[in-house]
Amino acid sequence: MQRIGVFVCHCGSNIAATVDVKKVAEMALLEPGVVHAEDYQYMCSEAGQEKIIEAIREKNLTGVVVCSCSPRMHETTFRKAAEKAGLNPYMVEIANIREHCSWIHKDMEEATKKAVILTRAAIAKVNLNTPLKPGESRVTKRALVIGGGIAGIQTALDIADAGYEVDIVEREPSIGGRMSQLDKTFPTLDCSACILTPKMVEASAHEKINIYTYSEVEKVSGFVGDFTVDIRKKARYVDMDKCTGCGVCQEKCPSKKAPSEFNRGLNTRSAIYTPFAQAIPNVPVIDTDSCIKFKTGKCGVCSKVCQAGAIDYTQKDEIVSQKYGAIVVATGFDTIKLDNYDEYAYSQSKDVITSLELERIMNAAGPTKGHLERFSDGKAPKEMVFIQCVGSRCADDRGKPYCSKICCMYTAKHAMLIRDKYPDVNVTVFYIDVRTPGKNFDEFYRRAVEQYGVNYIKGQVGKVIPQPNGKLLVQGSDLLDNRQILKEADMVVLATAIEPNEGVRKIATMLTASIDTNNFLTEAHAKLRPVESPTAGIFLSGVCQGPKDIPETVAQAGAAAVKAIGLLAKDKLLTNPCTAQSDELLCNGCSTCANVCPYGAISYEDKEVNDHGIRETRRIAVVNSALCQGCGACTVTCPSGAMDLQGFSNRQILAEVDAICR
Amino acid sequence: MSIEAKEEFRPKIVAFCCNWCSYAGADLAGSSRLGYPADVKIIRVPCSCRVNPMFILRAFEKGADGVIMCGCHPGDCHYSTGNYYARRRMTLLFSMLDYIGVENGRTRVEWVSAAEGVKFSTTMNEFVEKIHSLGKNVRLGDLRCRN
Amino acid sequence: MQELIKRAKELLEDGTVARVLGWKAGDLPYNPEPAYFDSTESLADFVYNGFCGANLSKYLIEASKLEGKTLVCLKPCDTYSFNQLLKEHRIDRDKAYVIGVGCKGKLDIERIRKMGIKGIEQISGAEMEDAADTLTISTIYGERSCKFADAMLERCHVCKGKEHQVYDELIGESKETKDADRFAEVARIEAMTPEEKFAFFQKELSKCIRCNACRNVCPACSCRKCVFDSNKFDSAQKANVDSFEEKMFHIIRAFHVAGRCTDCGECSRVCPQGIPLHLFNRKFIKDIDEFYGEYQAGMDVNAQSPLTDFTFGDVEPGIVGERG
Amino acid sequence: MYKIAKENLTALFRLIAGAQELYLPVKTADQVNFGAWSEDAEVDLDTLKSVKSPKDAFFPQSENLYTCRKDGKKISIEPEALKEQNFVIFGMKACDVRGVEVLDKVFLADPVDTFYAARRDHGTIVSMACHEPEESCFCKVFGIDCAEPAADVATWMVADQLYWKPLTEKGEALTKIVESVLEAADNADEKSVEEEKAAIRGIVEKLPYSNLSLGGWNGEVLTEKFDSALWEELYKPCLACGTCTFVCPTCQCYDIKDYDTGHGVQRYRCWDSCMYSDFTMMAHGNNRTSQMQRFRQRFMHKLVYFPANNDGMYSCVGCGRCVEKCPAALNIVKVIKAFEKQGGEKA
Amino acid sequence: MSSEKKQAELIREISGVNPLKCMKCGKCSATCPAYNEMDIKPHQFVSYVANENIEALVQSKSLWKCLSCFACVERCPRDVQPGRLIDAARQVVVRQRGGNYLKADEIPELLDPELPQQLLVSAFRRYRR
Repeated sequence: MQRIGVFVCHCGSNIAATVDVKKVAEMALLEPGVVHAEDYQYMCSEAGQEKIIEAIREKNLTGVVVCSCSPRMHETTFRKAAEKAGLNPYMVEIANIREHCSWIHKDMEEATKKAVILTRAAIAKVNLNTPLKPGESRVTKRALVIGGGIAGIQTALDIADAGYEVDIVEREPSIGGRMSQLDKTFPTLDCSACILTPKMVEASAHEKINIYTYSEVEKVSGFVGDFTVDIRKKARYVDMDKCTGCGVCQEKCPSKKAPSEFNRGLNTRSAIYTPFAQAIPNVPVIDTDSCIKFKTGKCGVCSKVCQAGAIDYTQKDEIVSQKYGAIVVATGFDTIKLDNYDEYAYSQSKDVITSLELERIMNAAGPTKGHLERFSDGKAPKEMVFIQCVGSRCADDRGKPYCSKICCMYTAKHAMLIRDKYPDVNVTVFYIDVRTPGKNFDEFYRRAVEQYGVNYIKGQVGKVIPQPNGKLLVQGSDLLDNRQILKEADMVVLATAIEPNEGVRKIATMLTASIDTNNFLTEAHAKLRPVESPTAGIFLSGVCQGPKDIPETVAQAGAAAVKAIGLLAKDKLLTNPCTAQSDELLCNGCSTCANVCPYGAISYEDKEVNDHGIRETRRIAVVNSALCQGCGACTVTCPSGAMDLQGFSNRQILAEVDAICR
Repeated sequence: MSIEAKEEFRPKIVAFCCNWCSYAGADLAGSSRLGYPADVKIIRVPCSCRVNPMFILRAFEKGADGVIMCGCHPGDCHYSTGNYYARRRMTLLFSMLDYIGVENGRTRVEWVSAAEGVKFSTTMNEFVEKIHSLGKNVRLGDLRCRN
Repeated sequence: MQELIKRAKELLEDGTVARVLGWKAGDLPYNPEPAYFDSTESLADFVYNGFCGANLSKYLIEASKLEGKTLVCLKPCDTYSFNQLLKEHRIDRDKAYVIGVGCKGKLDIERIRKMGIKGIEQISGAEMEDAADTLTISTIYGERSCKFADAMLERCHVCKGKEHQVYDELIGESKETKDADRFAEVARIEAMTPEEKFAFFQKELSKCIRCNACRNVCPACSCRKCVFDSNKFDSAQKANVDSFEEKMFHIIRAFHVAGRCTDCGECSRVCPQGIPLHLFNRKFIKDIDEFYGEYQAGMDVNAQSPLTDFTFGDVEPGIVGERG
Repeated sequence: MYKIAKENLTALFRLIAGAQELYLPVKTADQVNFGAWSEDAEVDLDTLKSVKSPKDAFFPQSENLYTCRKDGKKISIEPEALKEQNFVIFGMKACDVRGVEVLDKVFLADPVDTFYAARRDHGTIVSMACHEPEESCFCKVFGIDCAEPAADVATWMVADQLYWKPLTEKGEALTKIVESVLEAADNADEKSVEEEKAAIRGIVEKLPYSNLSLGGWNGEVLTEKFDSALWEELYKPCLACGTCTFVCPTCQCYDIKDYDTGHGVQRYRCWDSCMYSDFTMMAHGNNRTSQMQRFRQRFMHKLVYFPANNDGMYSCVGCGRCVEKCPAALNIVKVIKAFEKQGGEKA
Repeated sequence: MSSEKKQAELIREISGVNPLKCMKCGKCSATCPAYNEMDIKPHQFVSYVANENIEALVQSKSLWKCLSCFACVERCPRDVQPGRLIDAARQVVVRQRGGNYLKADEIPELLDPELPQQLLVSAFRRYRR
């Protein structure tokens, strides 16, 4: 039996004006286990806390009930006071007789009666409380960043600068990501490579950063502070240590027909290649699908021309296993496939291109060396049409329901750049809305209209019809003029919706991080925890969480880094002790609980148990208390009642129910 | 039932409130002095998904006349998905209670956010009103628990 | 049946299986019991006929702990339970050799008794080989007969189909015996007034003697220790003074198996008081089908069970009142 | 002996119920069980066996022992009142009557169970001969004559007449109460009752279980039977439910439980079943840890332990309810036969 | 309820379209082959229904100029499907006039050789019994 002390707070007159506090204390004394009851002006004051401490010491209290304001207000205060007196803080329960009683009832008798019942419920609960101790888990002082685009690079740099080891895993042969494909960036028109490349170099040179390119995350186990990740380093067939990056192999490679991924398939590359000139690491990979040596066994030119002897056709994929304390997801985005938008003739005409393709065309290192030309006949266009919201803001399943956020701005940028470089080209933009919230964004867009004479027409395009003369007939409508427009264009640029990179769902599953129907990773709280996943120790950086532009991505990357640093800076993690626990003698091992756990905190072990003399090996649910957040979903879904939640146990809640219904 | 007897009926009502939204909503109702009958007693649970149907049945067994469960609005769960599970569980439980002949107004689920003190208070007023109209819970209560 | 025995002998002899789980002939014409056979000789007592209604899948929980494989005879409806147990990791697929046995409907001796047939000495027409549609029953009080369909278990009238959901091999032919709407009775009750509903269930449940046969036979009630046997919920196991306890017991039991119950009908088959317990489980199944889309437990081992799943647009609990 | 026409039975029941409580086979939701008589109760005297035995007239499934009331920190105890009202239980069969004799051995032996004793004192048993015994019956094996049931009053239903024969003082007293609706039986009646008895006995001879041999089952064979390897085989299909024990007219085990009513505690007892895993569970654990042991306990108790302690009286009466109701088609007959077969093989 | 409100309600019901889903992108008008014949353009049609300005709709030429080619239905990114609304509006008008279906032998007399094929097909689709 517990020895319980009940402390009734007057809260000045906040409680005492409508609740007869003396009566509450008096009635509490009649409850089983209660050995002490008193009332006081302000329990939360220094003097009030002192009373609690004193009573705990003098009367050897094993449990405390404070009848006061909401536990959301002062539970921590009273728990700390109890701890000072040597009592386990989790032996304290609050009866909320202010917000839930004195403040809402006018009749003294009625309010007092209710206060007595609320107190009774708290006493009934404390009778079943057990001392709880926060668990501890160690923190591996190393972070993993999945994705080597600007988001991943920035996060890695920030974490590394704080003094922690960081690994970046990048699927492609080089880091750099989408940003490395861009020509100029809005709203300042900086050259993308000029601002990105130094960051890439800095990351690769940073002593705390280790980059795995051409690698993928294979397996994740463990939990916050103590993840174990297997990384598959795909065979490059080029020795990273020996290669000098001279580029001769790429020059001499006889197989040059593979479409260049980096240039969005607008031109070709060799079978041994680096995606772009500033690639980091500047070590090529062999694409075995197009390599003649791999396909026929004959060739080996690269090996012959390599002075460093770096070519190694026998290389195998390698699995690296590494421990991490925190994981940042920065997997970025791609543009959607346009198969569902036949009306824009993307697959019918080479002159209908996506904006990302236009970036490559406009880039001096791109397939046309920066010249704006039609891919059908190489001629310079005179009439250009941009179509906005292709696949964005779409209610049916042809496209995406969200706004891709970046298109308005990059289209303004493209239009402006074209008008600047080729003043004789007419540029028309068909838009639904122009969205420019951001610093200097609207000014930028207005400049495109006012200074560069870009023709903005409100109204979506219905159809693009390739003409026999090689032109593209764009059929749109001008909603403001109320007329239908038929316009012959030389090139049409589609502001294609963006979507999270494919494969992110697989990664999310491995990390047990939640993901929404659009494949964006879900944040722990939409407003207050936007860079954390609900799964502890997993952080979100960049577009994997939602569409955003470069400055926002970099800001979020920094924020994610700070969150990760905050975690890595701790030596040990204290875990919430109000976690679920499985009774191994009752557990069926049925996996139902794991199905509803939002945190992936439940795993199964084959464990030898002694069930009243029967010894056998059983499949038993084991809760990782470092991951468990204590929601209790598992406790209800468990058919045998093996799962219970500490601090809110079945018996505790039932005792409260009983006390209230008495 | 005579008017006099009706006045004497003070229902016992148990409200399960999730810690993050509805309990806070109830606190807000309190600090905004938005009254509701004292018959409602709140039990704090971490999340609506912690509410086992057995708790609700137990409350009825022990003499409760109405049980209401409040949680974060769907989509706003502190634990991201808890209230979705709770919603399915309660839907099925309520349907079963209706099926065995328990008046369905005795149970209710309401999503109340931490900002919805007004909603909390109106909901409770409505619910108590409803229970008054239904009268004492005679179908599920255990005879032994009557005084 | 002979083919079944022959195959069982082969599998025992070649060491594929260590034992056979089937039915042993009883001492009355209608009471074969579930039994293990571990030698070819013992198979002499093996029987498979219309009275082999027992769903053997639950026995595999214990059989999975034994050395070697167990050959188990499963009727089409039993295979759903087998799958469900598999999904819940309660049995080991590698420890079972499933022979899907044909089924032409199973018989309910209680229904025969209810026809006033007593003093039964022999029943012919219950063998699986002949597709008899009449049972001839010789009794001390003379010869009687009845339609096979009239003597069938309730569950066979709403048969889920003759397809086995899982098996290693199939022996014997099956016949679909469905001739009634599975949810008709549930719908009939739903249409009652609260007073009628309450009276109906009160009458049925007042018969409950809390023998736990429904629970113990139920393949979904596979808990090592039932909540009604453990102190975790302070819920007493045995009959209480107030009839209330029975109501709660059956609701809670139905809730615990909701989304997991395959509607195998064993609970109603074994109830000594003839309480139509399936009406609880079927109510949940009907609701689940209506609210969350059709779901048959035990059909797909990988399907997410409706109570561990959700969609953002699920109906609100208020629908119960709105539906009227 | 007296008689009363079948169509006048309601008058008889009304008369008894006017003076005492009356329990008899009543059909509720398609099942026949003993229950209180009322004008609208559906009395069913044709169904041979009630699902549950009528033992709960004397030994209810649940009964309150005492109530603790809490008043602040004070606790007061109110013992449950003993049965004071006389009652009649009508329509018990010979086997069920023997069942009560078995219970008497347990509850009326020192120390006397006062709750049970009070019910026995106030109860009058009116038995009825089994018009058409069924294949699951084997009362003959235990020396019970279902054509001539014991009791305070024995009755026979022959065609549309109920014959009424008081056998004890209690029976005579009851007869006095209902005298007004009874007629005295004449010789022809006596003869038709005798014919009925002969017919019943003739049928009993034909029952499949009537020649079951109890040879080898007595109080002396404890070790031999206890250690038999057969149990290991026999228990296998058992589901560990309590059906057999709860329909049984002689199973007498109970458990004592507390119920928290919020304002106190009710201490009650309720039937327990040796098939349950927590049967005789004690603080240190359970002395029967496997289902085999629990299964063995039931039959050893009925056929060995009980006769050992009660001058050879078996605590099975051959009513056959377990034969009909076991979900796994197990029963005491199969156990007896299995041992017999094994004995035969040995010999 | 005013009659316009009722009619708007009816149009929403018949078409199963929620005009409030429209984001005013104008893709329907951009797509429409009969655009130039129309006084109320397809995208305006949607807002007319949303604003319950039904009288004007009923009077408009557009109602009978729509070919029911369903290009707008196909392309609409918001699932608003102006074509269905127009079809529904037509039905409302036709129902008001009464005789909302034709017997098979009445059809040839009503055929105008100038009538676009699509309209015929659409009519059959819509008014068959």
